Amino acid sequence: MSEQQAYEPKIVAFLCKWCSSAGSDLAGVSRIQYPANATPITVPCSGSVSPMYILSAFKKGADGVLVSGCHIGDCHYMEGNFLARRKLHLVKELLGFIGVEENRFRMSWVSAAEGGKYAQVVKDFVEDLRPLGPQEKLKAQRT
Amino acid sequence: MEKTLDKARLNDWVAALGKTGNWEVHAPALEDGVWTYQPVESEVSLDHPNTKQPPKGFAFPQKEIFFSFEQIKGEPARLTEVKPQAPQCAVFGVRPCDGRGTVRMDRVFTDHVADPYYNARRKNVAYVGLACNVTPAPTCFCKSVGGSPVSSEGLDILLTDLGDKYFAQAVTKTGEALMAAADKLFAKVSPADKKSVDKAHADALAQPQRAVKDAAGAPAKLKAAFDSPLWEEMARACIGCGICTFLCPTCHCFDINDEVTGSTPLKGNRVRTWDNCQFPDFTMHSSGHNPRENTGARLRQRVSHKFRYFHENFGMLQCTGCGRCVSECPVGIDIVAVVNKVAEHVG
Amino acid sequence: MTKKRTGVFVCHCGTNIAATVDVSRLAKEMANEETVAFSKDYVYMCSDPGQNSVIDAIKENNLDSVVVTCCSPNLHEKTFRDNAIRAGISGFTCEIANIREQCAWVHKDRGEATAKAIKISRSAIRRVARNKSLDPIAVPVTRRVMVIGGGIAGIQASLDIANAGLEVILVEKLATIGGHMLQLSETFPTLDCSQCILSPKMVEVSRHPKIKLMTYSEVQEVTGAVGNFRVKVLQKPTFVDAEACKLCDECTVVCPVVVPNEHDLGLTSRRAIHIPFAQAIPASYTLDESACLGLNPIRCGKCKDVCEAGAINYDMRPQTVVEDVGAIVVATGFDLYPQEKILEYGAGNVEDVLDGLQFERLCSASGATKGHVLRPSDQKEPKEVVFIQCVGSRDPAQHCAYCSKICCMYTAKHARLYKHHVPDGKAYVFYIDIRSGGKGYEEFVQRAMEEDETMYLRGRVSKLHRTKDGKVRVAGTDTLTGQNIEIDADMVVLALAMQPSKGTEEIAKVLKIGRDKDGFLAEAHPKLKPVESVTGGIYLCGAAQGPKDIPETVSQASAAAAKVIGLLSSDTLHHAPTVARVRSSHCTGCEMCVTACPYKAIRLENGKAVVNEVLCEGCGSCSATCLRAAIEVRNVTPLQVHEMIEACLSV
Amino acid sequence: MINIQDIRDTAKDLLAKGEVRGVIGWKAGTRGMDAEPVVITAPEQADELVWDPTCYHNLALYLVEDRKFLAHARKNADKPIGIVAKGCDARAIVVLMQENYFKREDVYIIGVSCENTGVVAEHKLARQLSGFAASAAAFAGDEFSFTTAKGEKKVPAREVMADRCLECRNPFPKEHNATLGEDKTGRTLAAPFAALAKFEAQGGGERWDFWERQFDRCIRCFACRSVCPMCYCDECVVDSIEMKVLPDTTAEEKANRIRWIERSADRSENITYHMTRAMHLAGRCVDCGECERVCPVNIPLRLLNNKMEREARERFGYEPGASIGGPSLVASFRDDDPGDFIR
Repeated sequence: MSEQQAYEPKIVAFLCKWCSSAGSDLAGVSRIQYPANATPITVPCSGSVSPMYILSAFKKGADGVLVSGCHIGDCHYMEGNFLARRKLHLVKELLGFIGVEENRFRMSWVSAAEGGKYAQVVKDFVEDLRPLGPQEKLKAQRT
Repeated sequence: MEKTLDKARLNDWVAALGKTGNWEVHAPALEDGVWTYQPVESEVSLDHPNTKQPPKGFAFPQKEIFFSFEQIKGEPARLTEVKPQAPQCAVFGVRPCDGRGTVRMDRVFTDHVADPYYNARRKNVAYVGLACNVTPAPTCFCKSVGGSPVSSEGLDILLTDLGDKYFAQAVTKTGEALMAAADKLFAKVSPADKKSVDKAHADALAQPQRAVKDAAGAPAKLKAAFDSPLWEEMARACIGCGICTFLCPTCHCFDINDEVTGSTPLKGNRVRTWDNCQFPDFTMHSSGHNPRENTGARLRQRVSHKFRYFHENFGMLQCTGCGRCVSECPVGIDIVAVVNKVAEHVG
Repeated sequence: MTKKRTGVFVCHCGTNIAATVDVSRLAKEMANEETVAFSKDYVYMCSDPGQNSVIDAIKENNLDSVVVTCCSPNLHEKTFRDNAIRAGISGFTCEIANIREQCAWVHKDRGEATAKAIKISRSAIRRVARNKSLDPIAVPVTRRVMVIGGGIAGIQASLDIANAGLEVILVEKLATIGGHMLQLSETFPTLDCSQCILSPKMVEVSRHPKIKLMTYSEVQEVTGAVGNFRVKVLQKPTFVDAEACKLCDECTVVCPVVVPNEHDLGLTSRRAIHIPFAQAIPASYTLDESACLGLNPIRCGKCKDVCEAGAINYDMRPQTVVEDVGAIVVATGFDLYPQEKILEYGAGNVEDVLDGLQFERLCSASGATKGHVLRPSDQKEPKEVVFIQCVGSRDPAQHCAYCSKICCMYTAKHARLYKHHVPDGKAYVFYIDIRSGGKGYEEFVQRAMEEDETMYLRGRVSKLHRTKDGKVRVAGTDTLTGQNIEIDADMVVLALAMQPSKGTEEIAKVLKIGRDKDGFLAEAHPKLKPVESVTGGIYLCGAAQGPKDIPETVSQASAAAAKVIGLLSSDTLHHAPTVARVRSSHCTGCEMCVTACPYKAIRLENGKAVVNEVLCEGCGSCSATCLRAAIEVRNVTPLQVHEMIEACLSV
Repeated sequence: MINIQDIRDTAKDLLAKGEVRGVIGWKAGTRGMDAEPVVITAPEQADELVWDPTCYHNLALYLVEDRKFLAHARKNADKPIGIVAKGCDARAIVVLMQENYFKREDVYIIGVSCENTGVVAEHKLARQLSGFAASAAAFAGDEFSFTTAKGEKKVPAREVMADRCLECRNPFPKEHNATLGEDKTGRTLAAPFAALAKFEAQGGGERWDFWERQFDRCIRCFACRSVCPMCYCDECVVDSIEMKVLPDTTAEEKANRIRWIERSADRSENITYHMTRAMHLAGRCVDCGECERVCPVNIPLRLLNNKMEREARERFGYEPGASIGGPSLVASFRDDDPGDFIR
């Protein structure tokens, strides 16, 4: 990579199938432009996102990890996002505790009707990650 | 070659090694209550109990990359050898038990097949030992396993603390070169020095230690006790962690794994890492059968390796009596007590 | 496991994808993936030739799995899975990589979009490399249906379903079916009598051989899933044997306890033992336990003494009945927004200020005043009546944000009914605007204004209070003329907002189905699945789903019925096989997954977790909670996600 | 301090009456001042038992070992096993029962109150003694004395007492069959989470510098995991081989374990391991501090677990080891769990 090329944060985005993935589909249908930094992985539910997934993404070199699910009360599986909220709160706290920048991990609720919000979440995340530079703390040395 | 060195000049010697000989000097330093070998930045003071970890990692690091590989679809795998980058390294403050540990490591990695990775590092390491003419730690037992607090086996130089100066005895050519690198700092040995060092050594040898009662008889007794129910009983408290072996100066078991570092295309390293006979997965077969499936069998393996198998293979006990496995065991498993108990049991 | 042979099919979607993503490069790069045996791009993969080429490629290249990189899986996942099946492989080894909505349409830079499309596609390839060839799980279904709520919605749905030959259990909380519609006097826009059109349907329900009616009953607990629900219904005791009761009414004559009559919204009274109204179904009396002196001959016992038929039995106890059904229709209706919350209009404490339903009872021939419009305070005919629309509706700051939809129409109806009862009276309507979309609706409102000379005033009423001379002074502004208006009315009728009934809130909890921000039951999709709840096998209709009038309610009820009939048209249902699987070797029986499962689909058996595959919806909460990797969802296993993460971070 | 004779008498009595098949306790060690865990099975062995500030070990671990032993031998215990349990040990037993690891009737808990004292922190002691090992110790009142190669050293008890004991709010085993010592529930010798609060007062950058150093040191001896009663899985998720092979285990499963971490003791792998452990202990760790004690390279692991414990307590009102019947922290939720971090 030449020095002219600015650093582009790499984001892994875990999107629940029913709301956030559908919301990002809507962003597409509405042709709302947003940065290409986030690669989505569609999972059944935000509640299925294991803390291991987040640690693993950072270890493999993600600069940021996004988990997005249905709004509280709207979970397709009724309670999955409640479980996610509690579990991922702990992950977030733990990451911050060992000194990983808090902006590296993000969670959002994006409904199937919120295409604009999904685009905004990604935009904001990319903007917040830019000043942090590449994530080296948790990344495995891939020599 | 025997000389003396004023204690005040120790650091000059260390500095001279760095400057003239391109030696990277390591010595024990206390960090957060733990003595570990650390690169010397400014001062060395050799007033330490034995380090938490032995110096075995200098020649046998916990991780060694053998080669890297890359597999592009439809093409043969590409392998690239990784040669160890080992700078010349002088390790100060090595205690005689750990010096004897290096002898055993050398045997393992050179006797039958010369391990290129070990030897590439080993030839660049020099051990500057320090005799134990102090009160031994409560877990020391070197004398009973054929060692001594003043042994120079496996070391390049043995230093003996004579109060205001060190008595320095070069044991190998490397040791002589290390001393020659700062020849001016050393003084000739006077008869008084000789007398003091003899006395210091005699005093050290006279210090009481715990003892393996009959180390010479241990191989036979362990053989006889192989099927004893005693093992399970003695290992009842064992939690199966890896402290005893990872901290042992002579444990050398390793595992080899391919560690994938990328998938497009598939690439990674073949890596050797320390392994540990106390871990349940050490002897795990892919069938699910584990020949050493309980802590008793694993304790027996560790003790037998030290006091029987190694003896059968190399004609010497593997244990050098440093006492780390005893002092660091979280639950008080005590190899001295174990060997003695087995001996007593077998009769 | 032998290595997969995956085919990758890159769709251009005309220029929708190809304009932004370098599709030929994508197809070429994917061919380098370890498991990919075939890769091509094509202009419209979903076209007939496109689909056929997928099928042919699978057969010719002996492929066992497919990744189609195209639009959202919501659009064509089914198409391509069907193709996979047609080509002789499992549909569950086909995955979609969404490079249109999630990539081509949202990025402009060709380089960036192509790079992202590569990662998305690679991720799908890695996933499919470990997908199992699964078959849908066949589940035998219970061909019975429970309808909850006995208003017009529930009645219509029950009749439609029962007429299709399926057994229906209709559960109603109150002692009779009929719901709010039975309280209405006439209905718009035809002004036909509400009772006259509803009663025959009620009778049909009671006589229908396929309908089991359970009144005075409440659903307590629902377990199971689509096709096989088990419902516990609590039947409250009426203390009257409906079969034996001869409807002689002697008991109400002797009953000493007088309480307000709910059916007439408190405008009349009833006894503790009562029949809700003459046409009640089932036609029987109910002894209201909360009002009765004590169900005990020593305390009172008068009704029992007087009952010649011996129909009264004080020893009746609540009964829990368990019913197995394959589908559930929820039709729990609405309540009016409580007048107590409308502080600006006296919070229900100003006499002669009525709500719409009370006014219906005043107009109704079977109501409190036998069809004469008399104001409650002095039983005199009101000569000036003010009707206020949008009370509680369209007021996000204080009350409900939504429009209650039917108030414009029923207020026009009220004004007309009033004028028909009191031809010399004056009717005023305060409105914000008139929403009269519907067949014959606009004409109906016009008639209220023109034929019945109702005075429509555009504006809100700021306050009202009772004057010393027994009038209700209504102060408002006519925003068309800009004048302040004060009317000393004899009576005021508030068109209160509709809100979900209290029962709706309760049933949503029991059924674990979602509600929208206003508390109405949430449909699975606002346009395409308007009568389905998000939970399979549970359907919605009527005002519990949102404010609506009778014609709309009836259509929705019939729509829900059609869905149920379709669902239960065969003996088995097919359930997605992507459900949780326990690795019992690793399970320690800690029960965390059991606690985490929203569907109660996991139980412990001999100290190990066991999944009920029919109940499991594959959400994966169990898998993310398990500390031991002992449970995972098929085809979205942690190993697969692990490798997808790797793919997403590949360069 | 409880009279050791009371513990011995209780154990002796239980064994003599045949109420238990053994008693897990502590006996004097063979290698200096430390006590070590022991299982006694005969009344006359009861006199071996000791009770002093070197009874660090969370003996609940041996209930786990006992169950594994029985399961392996396909035996059912005919009688409960007795265990001498400090406050923290008893909380661990509660969590194990909460997770159905064994039943209440399988255990006879001889609760011992730590009253106003606690165990010695080996790391603090090492600092006091400059890394020289103590060959003998005397624990009398508020002052402890230790003998090393450098001579005798007297130290105020508080100076060498483990932080977990100083901060302990529940030194009395609430769950028990019999108890010895005074119920001092609620006592605090230092503010709860004091060490954590002090650490957290630093900025993110300093915290990272600190942990980076710690995680670089880790040699992955897994003593922290081995000593933890909550780490009772036969196979840890971070291990890269299939330990539990049953007849129905497929070759595919064996061949395709996820490598969440590699065997190399690199920083990234070490971090992932320790973070995973902290996550898996959230709501389960009872703050016995054993992981921190046994770490041969002195990584202050308790901070990680303490952080999770405080989050659980403050955000979710959850207290590990408080009730046998309650739901697990991460398998449950409350409607009003904090969510303000979510966009």
